[in-house]
Amino acid sequence: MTATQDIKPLNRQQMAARLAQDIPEGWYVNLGLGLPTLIPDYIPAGREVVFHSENGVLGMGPVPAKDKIDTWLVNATKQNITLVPGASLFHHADSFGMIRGGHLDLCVLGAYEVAENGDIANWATNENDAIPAVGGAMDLSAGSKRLWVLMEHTTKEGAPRLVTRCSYPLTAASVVKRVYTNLAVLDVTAEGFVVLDMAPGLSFDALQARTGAKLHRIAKS
Amino acid sequence: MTATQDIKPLNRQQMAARLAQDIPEGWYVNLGLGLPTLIPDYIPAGREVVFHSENGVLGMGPVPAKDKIDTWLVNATKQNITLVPGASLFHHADSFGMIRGGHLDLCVLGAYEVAENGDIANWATNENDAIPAVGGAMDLSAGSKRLWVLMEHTTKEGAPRLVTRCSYPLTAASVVKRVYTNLAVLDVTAEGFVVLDMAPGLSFDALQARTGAKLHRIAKS
Amino acid sequence: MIDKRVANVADALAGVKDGSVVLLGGFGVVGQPQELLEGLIATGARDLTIVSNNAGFGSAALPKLFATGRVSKLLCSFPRPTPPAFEELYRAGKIKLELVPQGTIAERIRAAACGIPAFYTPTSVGTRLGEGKETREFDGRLYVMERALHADVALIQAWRADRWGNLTYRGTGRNFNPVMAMAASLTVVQTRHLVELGELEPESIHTPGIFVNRVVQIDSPDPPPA
Amino acid sequence: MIDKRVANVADALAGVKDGSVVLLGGFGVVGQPQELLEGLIATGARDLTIVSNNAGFGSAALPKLFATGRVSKLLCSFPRPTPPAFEELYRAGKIKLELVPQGTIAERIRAAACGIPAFYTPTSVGTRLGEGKETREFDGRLYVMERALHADVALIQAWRADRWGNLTYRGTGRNFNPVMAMAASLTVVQTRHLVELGELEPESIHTPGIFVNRVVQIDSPDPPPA
Repeated sequence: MTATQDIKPLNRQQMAARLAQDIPEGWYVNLGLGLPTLIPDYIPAGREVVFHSENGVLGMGPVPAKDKIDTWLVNATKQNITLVPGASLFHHADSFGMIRGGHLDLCVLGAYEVAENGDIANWATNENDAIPAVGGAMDLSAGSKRLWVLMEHTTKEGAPRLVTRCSYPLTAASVVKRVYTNLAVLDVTAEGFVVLDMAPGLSFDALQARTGAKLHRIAKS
Repeated sequence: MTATQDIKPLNRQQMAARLAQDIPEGWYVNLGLGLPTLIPDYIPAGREVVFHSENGVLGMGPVPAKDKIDTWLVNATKQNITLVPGASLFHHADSFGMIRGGHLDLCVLGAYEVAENGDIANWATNENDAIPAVGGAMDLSAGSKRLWVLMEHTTKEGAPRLVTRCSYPLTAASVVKRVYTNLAVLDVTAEGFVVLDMAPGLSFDALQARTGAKLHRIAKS
Repeated sequence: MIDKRVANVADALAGVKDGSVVLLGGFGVVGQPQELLEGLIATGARDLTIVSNNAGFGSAALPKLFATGRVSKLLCSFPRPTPPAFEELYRAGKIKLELVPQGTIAERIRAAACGIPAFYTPTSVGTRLGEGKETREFDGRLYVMERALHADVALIQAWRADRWGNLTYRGTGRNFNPVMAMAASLTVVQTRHLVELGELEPESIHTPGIFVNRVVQIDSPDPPPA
Repeated sequence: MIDKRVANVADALAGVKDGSVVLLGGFGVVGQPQELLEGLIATGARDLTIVSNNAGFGSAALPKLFATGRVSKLLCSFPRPTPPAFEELYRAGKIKLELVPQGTIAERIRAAACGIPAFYTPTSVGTRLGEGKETREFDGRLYVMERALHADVALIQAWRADRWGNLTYRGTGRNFNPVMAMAASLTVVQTRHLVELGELEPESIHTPGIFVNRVVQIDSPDPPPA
């Protein structure tokens, strides 16, 4: 891979910003743990997007100033949050009714792996000694109108995370619609992964070399 | 039936009052259309009983004075009501969740017939040309912790309403726990109807003669 | 800016198609959106299925809709007192009636809203209305299986609303409205009052705006005394 | 006079039996009734099943309860960070863990409260957590059947309460509390504030008193900043 030195992978902030630009005004959006929590910072000022937290919030605002914390307000990661004007609070059965009923326009999750058929694995590894935890990941994956994944294109060791079949336990089957990585943006279609966008300096072949499933070029229209 | 002239059947008010005296403080109670709506007038002053209306009310109070009507407050018969201090309002799915989930201590319904196995028929006759209507009767019958029936002992023509098997379409099977009539109070037990109380001047045999199922005397303890 | 407010009833109901399943809020006339019903008539949409607890008790608009002949089916728990317009069509076999216990209507709609395709209930077991339904025993008791009731349109009456579609209801005007508001592809709200975003207490909002598509403010009269 | 107020935590928890299934409100520590948990420990009740979204994140009391060895099973969606007390018992096979997706926990509890013995959900289909569950296809999609989750005791934290047991919650302290309050034979509430009957707005009550058995007022601290 001779061109490696010219590739400019997106950093974490750029990844979040790249995804944020594709969220239109008016969407109701749930963000998973980790990388996705950076997204709100990159929604353009004045574009109203309503953020949902599965513990019963619509209309989450930015992190509060230290002296303005209401400790009765937390998000799904149990961090203190603020509410924007127009926010509403509700209980867990209602909140997951919203999720399961397909009322969220978008859910963005991190993942270990995404398969070309839309399978997602993000809740458990194959190390059997870990105490398992799933939280709301399966509900969000199975229920949201659209599931996008935001993750590094490969593991730290360079192994692909976009694969033909997930090797880790599934969170849900055939649900991922799009993947944003530090190297590319890909739609998950009936044919498999279709490349919509690539990091500067990256060739299609170089991307393919870092991917565990066959990539398709976007059909020219 | 030579003794008929001495029998003092209860009138509608007395029937409601007789049942009311058996409702202990603290019960949550739903009252069906017709006769049962008279019951609240006979709850002794100071005894707190909470009345439920299936359109989303706990804590129904008395009928409002003409000049104090809030027309946004109605009961299940769509009559204007008041709320007592401590009342709460909720939506239909929550209200019928309460009902179906067995949270009401008591539901009192009118009926066409009650069978000795606890079947109740109160929503449809066998005249097939009527436009059918069921409302919440089946939910209340199937869901309440206790179902008591308040009705005349016989039809206007003298036919028994307490029977071995209902001839009218069932509202629910094996659910009635007690029946209050103008002639008697009867428990519905595994053996059938057990007479708890009779109208003044009425003999067991005279009551049996007006009943379409075998009556049992209450076991002396 | 998210702004679900529309200028008038016609805009609120734009695009309602023939063959729609329409959830109609209200218990009797209380909480029933009269002006939206009039607007539904004005759309001329035909072959409608109306889901409503009653057949028009206390309402002028619902019987008027029946009289247009554009309703092919009513799903209802208590169609009494029966408006003559409905009764005539029913006798003539021109309108179908699906009679469903009141709590089962509410739960079927809630199930649709919450992504539950089917559930079991004790209501109607062993009765005519349970006939032909799949039954199953759990812990020694029989239940019938009921399916989710999805809809194309919900017509809702709120008391207060903001531009995001957050709603509160007044008194027993709540009834089916919050449940129905969650279960339709297009949820249309008539509200007595429009308030500024942030004026409704987050802890006291009855219907979060996520469920609402359009809001029209109407100075509708209070329900009549009853 | 209906009066569900009790004088102290011991009275609030009187009669809790060995083998009880206990629903524990809260999401992390927010809305988790710390003093009732301490009181549960003080009852000495053994062989408990605890239903809680977390295993003790941010809480001192829940890990302390695990450390007594009186919990035989935790039903939970996210037992991380894992308190050492839980982890030790789990590794030693002395405590069972039933891992259930968060929304499925909420819906199973709500089903129990609402007389629904079972329902179908898309959550966990095709995953390890769906293995062994009955599946069924509706309209071309697969679902698993889930059963109602009934309980003996619910431990609830409210913000305001009256003597009838009507409750409101503060902020995201609501979470599982209103759902759990509906589903137990004995629902015990610790509230920050007791108010006069009639002080809570009927339209803004989050949990109607019908679900509540006992209320104890406690000047518990706010959750810590996080």
